[in-house]
Amino acid sequence: MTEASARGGQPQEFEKALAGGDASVAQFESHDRTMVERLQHFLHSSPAAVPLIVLIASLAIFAMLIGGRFFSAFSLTLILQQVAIVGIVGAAQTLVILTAGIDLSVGAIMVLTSVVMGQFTFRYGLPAPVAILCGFGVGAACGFLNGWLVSRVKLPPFIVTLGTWQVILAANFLYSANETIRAQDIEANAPLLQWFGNSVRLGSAVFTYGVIALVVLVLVLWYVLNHTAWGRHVYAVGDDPEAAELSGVNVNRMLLSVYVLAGLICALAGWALIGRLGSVSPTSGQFANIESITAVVIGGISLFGGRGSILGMLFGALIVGVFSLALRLIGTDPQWTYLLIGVLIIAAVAVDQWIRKVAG
Amino acid sequence: MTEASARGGQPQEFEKALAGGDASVAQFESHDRTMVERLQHFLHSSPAAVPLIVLIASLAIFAMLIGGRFFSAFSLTLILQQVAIVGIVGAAQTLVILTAGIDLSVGAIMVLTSVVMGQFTFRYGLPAPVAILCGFGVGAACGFLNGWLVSRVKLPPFIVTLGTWQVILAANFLYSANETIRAQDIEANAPLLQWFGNSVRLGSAVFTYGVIALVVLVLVLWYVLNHTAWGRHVYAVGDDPEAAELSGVNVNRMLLSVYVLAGLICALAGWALIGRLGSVSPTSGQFANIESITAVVIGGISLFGGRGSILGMLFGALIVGVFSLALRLIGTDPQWTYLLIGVLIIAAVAVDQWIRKVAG
Amino acid sequence: MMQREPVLTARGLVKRYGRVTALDAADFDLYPGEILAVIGDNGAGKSSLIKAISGAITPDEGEIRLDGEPVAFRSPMEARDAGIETVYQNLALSPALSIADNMFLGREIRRAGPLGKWLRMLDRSAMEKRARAMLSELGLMTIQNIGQAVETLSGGQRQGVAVARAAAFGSRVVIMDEPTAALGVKESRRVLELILDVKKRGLPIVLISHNMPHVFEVADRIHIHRLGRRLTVIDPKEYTMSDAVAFMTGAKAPPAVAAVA
Amino acid sequence: MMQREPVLTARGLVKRYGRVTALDAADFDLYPGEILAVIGDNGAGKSSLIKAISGAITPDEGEIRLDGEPVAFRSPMEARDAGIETVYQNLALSPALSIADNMFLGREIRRAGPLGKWLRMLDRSAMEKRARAMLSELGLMTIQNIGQAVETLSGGQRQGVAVARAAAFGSRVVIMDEPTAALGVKESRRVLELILDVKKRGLPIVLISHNMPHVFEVADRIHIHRLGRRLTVIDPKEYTMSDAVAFMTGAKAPPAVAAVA
Amino acid sequence: QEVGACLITKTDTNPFFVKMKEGATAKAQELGVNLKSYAGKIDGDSESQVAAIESCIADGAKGILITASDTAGIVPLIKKARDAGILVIALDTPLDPAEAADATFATDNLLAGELIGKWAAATLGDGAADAKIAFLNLTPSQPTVDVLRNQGFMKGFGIDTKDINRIGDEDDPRIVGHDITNGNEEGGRKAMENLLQKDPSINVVHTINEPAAAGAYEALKAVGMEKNVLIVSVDGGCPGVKNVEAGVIGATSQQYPLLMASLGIEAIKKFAETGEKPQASEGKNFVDTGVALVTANPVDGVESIDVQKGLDLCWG
Ligand SMILES: Nc1ncnc2c1ncn2[C@@H]1O[C@H](COP(=O)(O)OP(=O)(O)OP(=O)(O)O)[C@@H](O)[C@H]1O
Ligand SMILES: Nc1ncnc2c1ncn2[C@@H]1O[C@H](COP(=O)(O)OP(=O)(O)OP(=O)(O)O)[C@@H](O)[C@H]1O
Ligand SMILES: OC[C@H]1O[C@](O)(CO)[C@@H](O)[C@@H]1O
Ligand SMILES: [Mg+2]
Ligand SMILES: [Mg+2]
Repeated sequence: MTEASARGGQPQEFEKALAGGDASVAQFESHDRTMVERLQHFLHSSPAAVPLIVLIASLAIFAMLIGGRFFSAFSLTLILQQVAIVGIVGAAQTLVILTAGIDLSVGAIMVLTSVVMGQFTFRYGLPAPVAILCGFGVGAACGFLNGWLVSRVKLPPFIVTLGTWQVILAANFLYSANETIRAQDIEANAPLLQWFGNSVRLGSAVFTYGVIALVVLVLVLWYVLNHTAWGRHVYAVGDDPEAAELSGVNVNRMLLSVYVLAGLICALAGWALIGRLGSVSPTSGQFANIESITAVVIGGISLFGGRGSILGMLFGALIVGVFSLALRLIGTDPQWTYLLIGVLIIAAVAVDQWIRKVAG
Repeated sequence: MTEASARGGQPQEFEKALAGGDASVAQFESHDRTMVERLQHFLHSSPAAVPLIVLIASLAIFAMLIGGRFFSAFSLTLILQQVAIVGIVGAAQTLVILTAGIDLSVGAIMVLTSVVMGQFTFRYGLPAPVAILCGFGVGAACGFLNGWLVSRVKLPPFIVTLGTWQVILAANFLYSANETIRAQDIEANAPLLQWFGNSVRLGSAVFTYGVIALVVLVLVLWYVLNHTAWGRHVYAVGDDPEAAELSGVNVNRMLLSVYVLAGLICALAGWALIGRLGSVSPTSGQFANIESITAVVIGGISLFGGRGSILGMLFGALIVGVFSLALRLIGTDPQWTYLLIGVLIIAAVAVDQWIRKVAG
Repeated sequence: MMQREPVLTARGLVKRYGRVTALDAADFDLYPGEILAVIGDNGAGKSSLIKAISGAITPDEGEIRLDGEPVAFRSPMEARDAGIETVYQNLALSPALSIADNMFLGREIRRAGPLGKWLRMLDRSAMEKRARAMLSELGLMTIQNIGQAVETLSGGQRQGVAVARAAAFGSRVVIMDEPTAALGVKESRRVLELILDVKKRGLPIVLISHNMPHVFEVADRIHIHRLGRRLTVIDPKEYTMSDAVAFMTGAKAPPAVAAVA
Repeated sequence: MMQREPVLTARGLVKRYGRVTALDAADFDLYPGEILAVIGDNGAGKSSLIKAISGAITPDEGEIRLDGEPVAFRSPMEARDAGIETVYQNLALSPALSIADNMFLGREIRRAGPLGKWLRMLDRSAMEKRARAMLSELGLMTIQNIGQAVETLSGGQRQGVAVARAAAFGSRVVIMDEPTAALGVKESRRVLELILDVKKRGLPIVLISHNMPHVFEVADRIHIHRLGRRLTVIDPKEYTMSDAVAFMTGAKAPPAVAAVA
Repeated sequence: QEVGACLITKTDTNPFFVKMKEGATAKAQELGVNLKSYAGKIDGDSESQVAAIESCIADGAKGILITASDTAGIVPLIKKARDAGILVIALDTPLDPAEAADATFATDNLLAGELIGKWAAATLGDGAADAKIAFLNLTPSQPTVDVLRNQGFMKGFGIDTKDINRIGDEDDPRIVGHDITNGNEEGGRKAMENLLQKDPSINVVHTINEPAAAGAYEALKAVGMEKNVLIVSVDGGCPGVKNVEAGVIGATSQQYPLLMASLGIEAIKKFAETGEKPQASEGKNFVDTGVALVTANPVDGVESIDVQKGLDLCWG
């Protein structure tokens, strides 16, 4: 018998010394946590907390500075109305960004679907519900195109949606012939298109159906992302797609479903947009992509995917809304608003980084 | 003596069997290369080849379709004039993207510097050369801000420049008080500001100094990126910053220098912009960020950093210019141009992906 | 000596990456209840072989059979559904997800009743309870909080989670690609014990490793891979480590495969 | 027995990552011409120790001396300039750059004359020539094209490039963090020979490894790291592998450090 | 109680709007009106204008002065403001339909276009029959100002406009093409270059406003054609009139933004005090703030003022 087979089935000699050893995997005594560290830990484990705190603080400060004109049920619900569209689009953007993607085409999809809903009703005389369904169909198709290019052709999402953004926007202008459908016509012939413009009033608070849709949408997605397998898979794919694939997530199907869902949500935004503007205007929504990314970023969601909460996006959108309205009411040059939002974006991420670094 | 020390200084028994073995690291016979594979290999190793081929092909096709109106020295040099600004900004964008960053603020820096050059001359009565120097100073400062946030505060470039974009643009509007400086006034009092608008004529070909600046800039950067240590470090940082750091590149300083240089190039673009518009207008350049990214992407430079050639960016910008002009000449709705450019973006990257995959 | 039918067989697997041929008509056989070690030089194609078997890559040619039935997995999930669990060389855990989330990724437990049925709600507490049970059953439970993110674990702990997941869910085959490569002496030993544990439960195991003493300690048979092919299969009781190394590197000609199978 | 002054010493190094203390008042000594192995459990802080020494991280506390002079490297480049070359656990090569570019990264050779002086032009052919010479000198030259990208190399070949780079440029100390972890038997052996080669040239080497037989084969002294600290230093001729493992895991109390240094 | 008012312009970069804001601010100060000003990011940015109107409602403003970017799209929001009891006055650019506002204080844009069209035709004389005309328009959504000036020019020049509410449905061979400028220099230059490529024999250029005209001029100058082409425009800002003097622009229809602004503020003040709304000019559905053709080369049959007069009246 040879050396090796003599030892077959036996650990090497030196490994026997392990018997008396410490069996646990090396752990270090962590020094006692200070208050600051505890705070950091809390903030680290609740990704929507920072934007929520900023939101509340800015509400408080502006309420003091401006008073009742700002801190009234009417104004506060107005902010909600003003962020409803960006918030809905932001929900779509959140899904995509959680998978470590980015969607520059959200605004274009939104406008195109609103144009489709309008033109199918007015140009082809389809009943409004059918036209709306067609709008959702177009939204899903656009999302499918993005998702297919990202998941099957394996192109980077930034580039895919940079391309489809231009394609979809151009298609929108070509198809609509730049024609605005007037509010009066819609009101008279297809009021369903404006449905999201209806509102519930509680005292002087005005909640449009668009606002309600935003809140419901965010809550539903929050549930789905945190309490269903699909949602966990979104996070897993964004975190490390290869790991997700190898541990049993069908990454391609996942990505495809995320982009299609994002397209559908953009169609919802398109419908809500008609409600907000009253009319169907092919030139609207030009900045929806940047604005939705801004909401996501201020909301503490990582552009690298896999981290953050959709609630954060909602708070992020509201923060921008609060600043915009408040500064307008104060009467500063609107450019100061943009400047401040720019600073806010950087500050939000710097704080986030700091928390992560120190909380370890 | 114990078992272990008895063997001290000796390989384990079984390792001695290596003596007779094949000493090379496992290599597989690679099957003979077909023509297609050789082509792929060539394209893979020359990152600017694909955009160059596309450029030549589109020139040829449009020359056939449109004829002399398009394929004339005059028209072709006009394309150069139309892409000069985007090309110069694209050079800055290329540097940043090669480090795996992205710069959304390039357009804003460009406009701000052109406004500074103009206003310092006209508002404060500084001599034009001094005002121009101040413009470059402002460009460098903006770049420094970006670079500092990226390299020291360690924030993602997308977010940093999303923020500084808004901040710089707002600063531009606030500072300029939205005032346009007339071309005629500049011509009369500070013609140096319009210097890049001068041109050299060769027959019917018109080369503005702006165009010449673009070509020279790209060639110089090509040299620097490929034949100096600094240039190789740009690639190394974009490829894998941690590896670059550990193997002796000062990544922070590198990133800072790239963003500052990008800011300086944007200032050059700002100066050239005055030459192109004649006047100083604070509203121009709004889409320079997207357009420069488009040129970079069509030029085959990877958004993940570390791969691609700045020559590709130049070809990418020219491709966009050729399509825009040619489609106008054919008389299609300008939206078709955007649509086609969108398709081009996606196609360019898909081809690139395919080459990489198959060339292995 | 082994007259039983193999659990898993592969014949003539080919996989090309551009100009590299990672698998070049490779064969493979795994018998019930055995530990089969796969050894070979770096780049010999070991990982490619087990990726093909576990659905992580699709071979260009060749046939795979599970219990005699031809199978063609198009994803790791399909292989898992068929009872083949794999611990990949790069672990395949999602850093930001919790230990429990990772263990149940792709096979989450839903709540009973309408919440689960209609709202597809996950049963977090059930998953955490089972995950904790799985880890302690395997003696790996020094982790306090099963809800903590995997990225906060040490390399050894992560390996433990990956192995525990495979051991717990594998119903027909467990495959491990270099599970001890980055591990210390103590941690490696733990993993080897785990492998023997799994074997005791009657599951066949494929173990890829560069560590000869480990291989010869636990393997029932050793598949030697060379230049993208199965060169031979040896019985560790009949050959020495020196022999194995000599075959692996081409220093000696191997015995025919049939000798062992 | 070693009366010479140490080349490199560290005293009381501390490094904290958030709530984890990776180095907890760690000491370290390296003597001229020796191979010092560093062993310890996963997460014991070995990599953190050598990162602190090589400038890749800045320790929160503690002092490092090179040839008796206090040093405080703020980057790996500074350590390299002082003659300390390191092969990191994750290799630290840039995948898209060529082998030659990688070997000369951060210390490129410029052309002679005005081209180099004014235009700072690199001397590509000189670098490729020297790179080829370095690789073949170390017996690692099976690579055909020195201009090929590192990403096209196998794991073993990459390791070879990294080790060759360190061996060629290290003038005072060469540090290697688990250089054989992912390597096969043959490739590991090659790296060990390389280490002995470097030693022959008179350079001291720090070798981190989990492979006890390798450690006991090549090391002159063994630094045992435990819970972020140096537990002890032993002479492999006086202790067995079993002893080392017992110290490392806390099964046995170690001898005092002074006994060996 | 203080009267609050809002001024919402298309951009805050076009000198025209800068002046309008200055005028409104001065008047507001004089009358003790508390004025807040808003603007879109670019010409065509309707969303910012929507948000601005909402802010004004929340702010309890008594009146809104707006130059709408999307003249049809903004109408529902205008209705909301009016429903909230706010007086809404369209400045410069009529809404679509014009009645959507309580009043419109604007140049007669159709007439402005007609004047420069007539002038161009008369200046060319017989050449008008085979002129080559480029149209540099505003934005894709064809806002009212854009349509009125463009179609007005055609009317004045003697081109069949077909549907007078739509740009681009004409088939006159003298039209080389239409392109959009976003009403600024950069857009003007690009659009001019594009149309020049389409037909380098262009000899008449209609521009939506003077910034666009300045850009077009640079494009022509770059190819040495600035002397052979007639550029006509609308605005009459001081830089524009100087350009007329310098021969850059052949003729421009001068508008009076300061008047629009001050009339607007006065109307709001009056409305706040008495509830009275302004009346439209005789025979028009808006309050005409006047227009005058400024040119150094007057032609028969088209009334015009000279450069000196233009400079006396100019703004900005
Ligand atoms: N995704 C891929 N793309 C290109 N080449 C690949 C890919 N995966 C593997 N290869 C190549 O295929 C060959 C076999 O690789 P494989 O990983 O199967 O080897 P291995 O035996 O597992 O090596 P090791 O012991 O180093 O893990 C190698 O030459 C490798 O470079
Ligand atoms: N960048 C980092 N951020 C946070 N924690 C870290 C970081 N680097 C190391 N650590 C932690 O510090 C401790 C020591 O890590 P280190 O890598 O030095 O151990 P090691 O002895 O090299 O382990 P191994 O043998 O597994 O390589 C571990 O708990 C590790 O998780
Ligand atoms: O951008 C179009 C706008 O430009 C002006 O002509 C001023 O320059 C306005 O009258 C018009 O509304
Ligand atoms: Mg492998
Ligand atoms: Mg380590």
